[in-house]
Amino acid sequence: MIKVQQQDFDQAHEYQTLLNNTDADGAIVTFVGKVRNHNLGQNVKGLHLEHYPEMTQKALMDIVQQAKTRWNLGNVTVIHRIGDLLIGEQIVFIGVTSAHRKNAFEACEFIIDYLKVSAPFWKKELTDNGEKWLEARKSDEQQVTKW
Amino acid sequence: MIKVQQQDFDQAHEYQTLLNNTDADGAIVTFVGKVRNHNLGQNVKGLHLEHYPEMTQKALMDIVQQAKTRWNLGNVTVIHRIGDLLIGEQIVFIGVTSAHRKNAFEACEFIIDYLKVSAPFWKKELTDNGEKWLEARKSDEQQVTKW
Amino acid sequence: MSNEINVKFFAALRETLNCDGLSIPHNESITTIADVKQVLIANKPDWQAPLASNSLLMAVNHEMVQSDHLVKAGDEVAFFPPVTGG
Amino acid sequence: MSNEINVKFFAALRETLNCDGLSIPHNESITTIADVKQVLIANKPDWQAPLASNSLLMAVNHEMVQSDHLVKAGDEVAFFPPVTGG
Repeated sequence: MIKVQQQDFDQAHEYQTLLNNTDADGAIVTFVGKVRNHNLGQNVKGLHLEHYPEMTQKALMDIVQQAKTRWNLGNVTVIHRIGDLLIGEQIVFIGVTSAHRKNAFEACEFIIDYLKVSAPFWKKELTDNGEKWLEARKSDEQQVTKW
Repeated sequence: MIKVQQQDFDQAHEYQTLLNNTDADGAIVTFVGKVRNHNLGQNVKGLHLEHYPEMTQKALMDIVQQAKTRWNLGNVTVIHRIGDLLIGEQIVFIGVTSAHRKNAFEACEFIIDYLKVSAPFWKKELTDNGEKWLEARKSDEQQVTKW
Repeated sequence: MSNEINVKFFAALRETLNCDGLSIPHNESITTIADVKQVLIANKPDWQAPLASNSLLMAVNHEMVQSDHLVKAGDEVAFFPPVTGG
Repeated sequence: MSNEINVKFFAALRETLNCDGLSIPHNESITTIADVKQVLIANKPDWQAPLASNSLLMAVNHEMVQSDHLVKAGDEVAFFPPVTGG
């Protein structure tokens, strides 16, 4: 299940949904990313998340499809929020079930790693010194080379 | 927080507890292991989980301490159940928060990997052919060599 | 079918160009996404620098591509900075 | 302080030996955990095979150790099969 939405999500609800029909799966791995209170030393008050509406869903589906091709997975959920977010708010949820834990861990990390470099989202930070588009991180580009 | 208990745990509650005082942490990774409906081809009806009561808590604390030494982490929760468990029931919860996702993923997987080979728990399976102690898996021993 | 190419800009690039998007007529001189860039720069010379950035990403019909990717009439071509979601 | 060594068995080994645990008196011939094993086998010869298993794990005072680990009076020594939790 893939959702791109402005409203917040409920981790507990998404976790329960992820478990539907997973009797054969012994492992559930989830990742939640949220807005931190600091970035590169500047105080962050919040974020604005822009996206490319016609492309976003497709980009996320492609990443999930790749993960399902590489690993034997049960259910996969990806939720990404857009719009204005305050400190501490949730940005993204990735949930993966699998028969074995190694598959679940790898697929979950693979999905967030690729989302970071190939899904059309852009963060603008609101700091004490005004608004600023976030620069892409070299470490995110390096991270995907491991897959 | 480390708990060894007979009763079930609530993922939603544990997730919320894990988030306490984590404003500086942008990443939350959780792992839940549950009883699968199959193992090596035999139908499993349930499990009995034995442990070494005086040693268990200490063994889990040692693993968490190692993880905290290797990675910069926020909160860590480990819950492991003991006693009789039915198919689909939760066995173990690992939750880790960190400023960065790579640390959270690695520490969470490290903890469950080491738990699998060094925490004094033993599973006895109840199958259609009677009770049977589970054999340790070579793959679990190999998995820890990566750390 | 449309005889145009629909061009879109996002995030910091959208703000720099002060433009969400525009349409350009397709003609025989436009074969690749690099040609689309040339037409845009011919129309607005001060777009040269922002569109020349090495880190610029490109998508055709909602799929990421390289600048030698072929384009045809009716395509949606997007330019944007490196993504920063998640 | 106790002059004994407290021995415990778990899981499949406990069932094979049909014994949760027992105490043995400490004496000068007992230096390592391997010596503890020898005393147990001297008392119960049919424990030889189960205690000889290469995969057997050992703990002294709730910490995993190798069979050359030193033991002293008052220690708790545990033998058990490879763990299978998680």
